Amino acid sequence: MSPLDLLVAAPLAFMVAALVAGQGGRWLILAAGPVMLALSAWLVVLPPGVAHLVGDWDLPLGILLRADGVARLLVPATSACFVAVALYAWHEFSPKAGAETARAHTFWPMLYLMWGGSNAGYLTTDLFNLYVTIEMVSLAAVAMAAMGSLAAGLQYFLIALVGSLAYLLGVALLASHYDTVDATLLAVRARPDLPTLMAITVMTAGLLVKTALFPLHGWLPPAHAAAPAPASALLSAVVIKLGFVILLRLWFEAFAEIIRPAAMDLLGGMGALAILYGSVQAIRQERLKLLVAYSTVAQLGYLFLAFPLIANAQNPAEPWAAVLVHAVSHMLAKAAMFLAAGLMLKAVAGDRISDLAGLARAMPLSVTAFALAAISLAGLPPSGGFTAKFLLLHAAIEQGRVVPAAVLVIGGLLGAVYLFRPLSVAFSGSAAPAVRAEAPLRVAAPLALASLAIALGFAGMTLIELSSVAAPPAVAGPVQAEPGR
Amino acid sequence: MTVPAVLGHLFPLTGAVLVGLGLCGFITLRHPLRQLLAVNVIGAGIFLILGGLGRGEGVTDPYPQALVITGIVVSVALTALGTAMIARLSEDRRAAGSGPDQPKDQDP
Amino acid sequence: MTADLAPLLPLAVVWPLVLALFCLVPAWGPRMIALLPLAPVPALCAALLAPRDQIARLPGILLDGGLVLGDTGAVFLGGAALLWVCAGIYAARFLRTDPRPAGFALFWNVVLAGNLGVFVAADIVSFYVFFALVSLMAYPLVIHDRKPASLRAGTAYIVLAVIGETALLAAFMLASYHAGGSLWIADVRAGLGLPGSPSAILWLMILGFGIKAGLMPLHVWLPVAHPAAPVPASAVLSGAIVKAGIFGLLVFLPFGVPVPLAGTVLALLGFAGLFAGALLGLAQPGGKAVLAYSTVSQMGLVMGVLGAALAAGTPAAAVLPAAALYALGHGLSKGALFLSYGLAPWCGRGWRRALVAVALLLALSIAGLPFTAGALAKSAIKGPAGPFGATLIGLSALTSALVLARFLAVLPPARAGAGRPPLLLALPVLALAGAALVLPVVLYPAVAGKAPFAATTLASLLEGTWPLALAGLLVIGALALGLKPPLLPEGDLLDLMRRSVAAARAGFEAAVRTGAVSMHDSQGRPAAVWGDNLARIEALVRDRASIAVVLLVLMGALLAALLR
Amino acid sequence: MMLSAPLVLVLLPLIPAIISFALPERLAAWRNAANLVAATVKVGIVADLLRQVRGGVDLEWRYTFLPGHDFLLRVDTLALLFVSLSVFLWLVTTVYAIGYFGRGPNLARFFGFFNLCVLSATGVALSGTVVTFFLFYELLTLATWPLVVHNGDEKSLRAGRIYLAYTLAGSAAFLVGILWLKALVGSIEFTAPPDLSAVPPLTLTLIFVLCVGGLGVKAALFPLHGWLPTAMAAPAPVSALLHAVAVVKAGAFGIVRMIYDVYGIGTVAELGLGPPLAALAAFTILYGSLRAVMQDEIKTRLAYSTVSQVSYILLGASLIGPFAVIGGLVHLVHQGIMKITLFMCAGALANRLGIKAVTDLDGAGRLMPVTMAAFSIGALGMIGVPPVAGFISKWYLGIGGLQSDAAWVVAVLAGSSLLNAAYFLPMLYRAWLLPPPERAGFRELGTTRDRMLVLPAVVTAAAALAAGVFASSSFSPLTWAKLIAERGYLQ
Repeated sequence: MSPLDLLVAAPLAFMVAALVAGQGGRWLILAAGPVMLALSAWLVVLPPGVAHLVGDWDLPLGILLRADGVARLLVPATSACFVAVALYAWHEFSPKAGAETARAHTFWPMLYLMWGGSNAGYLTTDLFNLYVTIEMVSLAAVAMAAMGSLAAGLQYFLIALVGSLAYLLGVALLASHYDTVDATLLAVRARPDLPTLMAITVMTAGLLVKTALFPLHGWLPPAHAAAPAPASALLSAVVIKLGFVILLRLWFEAFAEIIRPAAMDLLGGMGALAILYGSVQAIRQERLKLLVAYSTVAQLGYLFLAFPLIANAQNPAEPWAAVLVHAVSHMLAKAAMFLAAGLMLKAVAGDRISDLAGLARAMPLSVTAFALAAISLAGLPPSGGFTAKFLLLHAAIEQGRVVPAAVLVIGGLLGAVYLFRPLSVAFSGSAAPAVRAEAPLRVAAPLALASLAIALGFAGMTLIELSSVAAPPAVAGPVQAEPGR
Repeated sequence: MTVPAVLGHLFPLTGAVLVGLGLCGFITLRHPLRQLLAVNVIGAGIFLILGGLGRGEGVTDPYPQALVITGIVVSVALTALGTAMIARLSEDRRAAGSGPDQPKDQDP
Repeated sequence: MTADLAPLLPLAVVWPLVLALFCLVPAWGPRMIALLPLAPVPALCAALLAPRDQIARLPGILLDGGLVLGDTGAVFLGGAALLWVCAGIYAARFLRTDPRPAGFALFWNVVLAGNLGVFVAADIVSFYVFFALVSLMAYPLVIHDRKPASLRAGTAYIVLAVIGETALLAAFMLASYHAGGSLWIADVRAGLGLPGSPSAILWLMILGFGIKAGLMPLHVWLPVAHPAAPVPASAVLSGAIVKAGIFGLLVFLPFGVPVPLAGTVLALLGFAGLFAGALLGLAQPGGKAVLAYSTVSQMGLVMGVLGAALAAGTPAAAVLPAAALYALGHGLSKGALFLSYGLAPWCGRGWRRALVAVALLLALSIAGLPFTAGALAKSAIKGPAGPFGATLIGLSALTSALVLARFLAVLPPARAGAGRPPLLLALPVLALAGAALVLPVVLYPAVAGKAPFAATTLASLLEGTWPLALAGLLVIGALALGLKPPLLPEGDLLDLMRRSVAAARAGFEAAVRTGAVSMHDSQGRPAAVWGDNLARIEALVRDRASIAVVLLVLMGALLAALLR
Repeated sequence: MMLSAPLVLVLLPLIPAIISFALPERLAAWRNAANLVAATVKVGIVADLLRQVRGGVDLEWRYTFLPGHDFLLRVDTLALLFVSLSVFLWLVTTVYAIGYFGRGPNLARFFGFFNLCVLSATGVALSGTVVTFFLFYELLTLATWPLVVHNGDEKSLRAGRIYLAYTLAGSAAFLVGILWLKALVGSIEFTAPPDLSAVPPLTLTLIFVLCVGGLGVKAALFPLHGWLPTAMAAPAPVSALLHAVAVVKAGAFGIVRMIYDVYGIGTVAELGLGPPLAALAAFTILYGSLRAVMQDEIKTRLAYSTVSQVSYILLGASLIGPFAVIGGLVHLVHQGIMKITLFMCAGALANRLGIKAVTDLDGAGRLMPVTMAAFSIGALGMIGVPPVAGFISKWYLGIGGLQSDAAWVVAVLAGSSLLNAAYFLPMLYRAWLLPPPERAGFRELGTTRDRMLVLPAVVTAAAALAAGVFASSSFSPLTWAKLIAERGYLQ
């Protein structure tokens, strides 16, 4: 067995176990956590170019799993998120929690389903298989979103469904046109003819819906804000990323040759708009979780703003690394932020930013976690967020692209504006409100994630090397030439 | 033009029509259940295209078939989830006193 | 022999500072006043014994400064030290019951150090430091008794002092730069003599030193500050501290090279002060004010001479000794007069007559009665003054005599039951008087190169006597007719300025209240009006939304500046 | 070498920071001890470094954190000037802060972030590359923010918002500038100024404007100074160390680096960038003083005085002449010492007597003579009264101005001296000469805490005096500034 399919199989096994265990589902994490973290670590240190054909079926029929840079960065981060969230949810979704017992039944299996689905998504190159994984993840995500507000969950579900069908349509076209839907093979066979371009269009559109890129983000804030904290964390941190990863595979691997710069610019422009719009919306929010949700809308913009920068860079490896580092650090930071927000809001039994007054004294650790996450999200040094923004800005300036550079700078400032607002409320007031002392285990989760996001800022070189492992030719830069660690 | 050729294009074209209908439905209809059905229509259309295009001269290519089957399984699962949610939602609404056919107005 | 005496110079300056430090010790402070006489002693020794024209380097201090004792400096140093000693003795007794002895002793010592340092500084930085000490630190002495009048006087004093300091700083910067960056006073003076040096330097120096020495329009602080201080402080203010300004002019003005414009202006202002000061002094009710004005007048004389000499390009050798001699004589006698003013209330019966006699003698000497030290000093300084100046000086005997007569007239009456004055008060007066009457005579040969009173002719006698005789007649006449001089407020122009400023402010406030100037919450103070306007700019600049704009504006502005 | 002196120097404050964060309030004594020990140790290290660097040693610690961007800590003369200032003042201010707060709320937080600020300030000083500088520069912003909002009232929150808005916008501009430059000429080390000959002048000018504009925010260069007066809502120790010394100096220091170590005198002169900057600095000097005259609140008045005084450094740097450089650099130290004295005294007055406004100062000199004496020395130094240190800076700046044919500098200095006198002397007048309100049995130095509150100011005041009197002695700031000038800037 290679870690590649274990990474997919193990969570599914745990899902089944959780379904069986029912009430006791939460105990599984004690086993799942170490196992998955170990597998992720194993994945990271695999020699470059390791690939694995599921069931030894050869392409095009077989399904190829491989440990490229994307996987090596995103799989460990995802595992970290899931473990942390699970630790946090330990109390929230426990039988003891009374009314939430019903949720406890659904939450734990969904968690593992989402885990397996996303891992599969990062590892596979088969577009149809990707469709399956994204549906697995969507299913879990919808279930989790529904825990908060059924209406929001339903809306999310329907929109996501349309998105995935659009994607499926594209897959159908490709399958009939090229008799394969494997990205690596398509990279060789793809021709810029009408069906292909149509396929790319519908697939991209579908994925953009799932990724909630402005102006397709309408469903995201209500769903993410309404869900219980651990669910929101997973929705914002993990679920969104899968669609993005698939887009990366399409745009820079399968069809890198035939995609026109204009298209890249279009995506970049939407990304820019998303950054500005999302930030402005976040600034306007009065409810903490809505603020965080809109910040997700804004942060997703950076991922797409990078597209043209990667496409036009003379050394694409750096922006490529930047976009992956951004995805990872946003994953960690956003999860941490939602968890910390959940802790604080639960403590003060409110959901408004103004309710946080004085928490810096009452719950220093939670506020610290929130602050660290905020630093990374606002792209302030030292943090993964900064490294990503730094590399992107560097690329933008190198290519003399004024607009992306300006958007990066302004977006960072806006980010600081909306992220420091809750903080300054937390610092306000000299009298601490009377709230329960923080439970170390639960605070540890967001704190650890946020610290990781910060720590990424010190590992720039390592991240860049990782991201360049088995990178598609379109984004392979001189960095790849250097031998690995 | 020969019959098989026509047939060869018949399935994809029908599928396309279905997809279009489904989209119209999804856009125009407000009730979640109807929208879910519309989505299913779209799905059916897509599977038709998938299968149809795969259908070569005489021989049938197993690959699209496999995809179609998988796709159907997935859509069934999702439809089940969706209907469950809609059912729950309408129960809640009824409990809250508003009729089941109210267009859903979600409150974030 | 000289080698081991070289350290006397630094000691002369450091010793008072050490005493000043002792004053800071709470337990000792009040008692330190008894040690005031000891503070100037090293300086006195240095003036007599320290080797001349030999720079004592102070490595590491300030900008590697140094001290040097020139001939002129020696005269000033000796005279000042003597005056400070006597005034110190006097103060030890005079302030015995003072509420704030520690503070007085502290600043007395600091000012002393500065005053002495000015006379021995070898580089402009040390000079500037000492000058700042002597002028700024004298402020606490001026306002020592904290009376409202004193505080007002102090304000006038400090404002002008700060302006003077700033002018000097600018002057020194320019001077040092144009002297090729050298800091040595000698080089700087030489540099000033060179044709290329900007005239601004001279003007700034005249401004800076003129303020200190009471040059006519800048003298306003002097008649209010000197009377405000306690008697011994006034004595040193008028006798020694003022000399710092004179010394500055002596040291820095490039004599030998004709500088027509600056010289003429200085001469005119100086001689104007010579007469105006005396006349204004006549109109003063208070004895100390009268003396202060007499100081203005006397210093005006010296500066007038310096100006004339500067304009004429008289070589330094001809100017410095005479001026030094005159300053010495004036310093000692003026100090003695101030002390005697303070002594007057203590002297009953015969003692008072003796005191008046001494004062009269000093007065006559200052006025230049033949065969007095004053006469010698005058005759010596007439040389560099030039013919016109000499005439004016001759005439000034009249005004000087009158103003000093006025002083004797307003000498305060004896206290009830006053008899024999305390020795510690009387002794310094006598000592200073004696020194004032003797020292110039002793030093005269060294200055004029001839024996004192050698060239006394009938003409010179007449010339020296008639103004005094006339003055005597006027005084007698005035007494006979019971004429009283009109009374003017101390600090003539200052008072005028105060009133005009007040009027202007009142007018402005009126204008403001009638809405001529838009203002919101400020109570009609002009500053507040400007404050509002600036606050608006500030608010604009501080507005968070406009930060980016401000950055851009800044860039645009800089850019425009760069692209022109 | 993994654990070289620069790294240790930068990371040392982490230890007391962590201790401060971790220890509960009841162990405050241990926290204070930890802070004091760390501060003292750091002073020791710096003293040793001073010796080594004077001997010509240059230590550095390098780590590539992104391709083409090295993280470089380097100990050179200029760095040490700033470092020694900040460590000395750190020690003093730690003592002061302990005395100032006693046992108040949020102290663990305060000392924690306080140490982080010192860390960033040291980093700013030791940065060897532009990017490293930027990292610490930004970190400084983040670490100071919690201190600005320390009091938690609406005033300080507003101050915090304004502070962030200004500084983050500024450093964004700075970041764009340095990345632009990097894109043009590759990575930039201070020790090896890049070759800018190939870059078009207009571009260079724009980049310069971006960078100086960004740094000018922290340096409170008009019109980017708006944050400084409001930031005075922070507690006195913060204002003292951070807003009079660390933060504003970081900006000024950065501009010096830009002019001399990135662009180089030659290029700056070619582009004609010096005069406009000098003019702006001169205007800031006068404007700040003018505004200061109109303030009634002591700390605000001091803040505007800072606005004015920091621009002396920029003036010196932008005049580009040997004496001007020396004057600017030495003022970096002198202004720091004098201004921290003033702030600590103001804090002590507010803390013990509740005096916040100039109009409340009446008789303060009689109630707290020691404090006011220190304050007076600082104030006189600011005016430029010799022999206090400020005079030395002014002297060198003036001569420097003349050397670069800018005689107007002398006028500016004179004018600012007069203005300084106009807003400092009235304070001294009130404090010393007007009668105090009745306060029975008030003792300035009653308890240990009082001494910890008052004596630091005395120490710094004495230092300011000594720096002036012994200006040319071999360990004076002036001598060090001269050394920097000789080693670096006067080829």
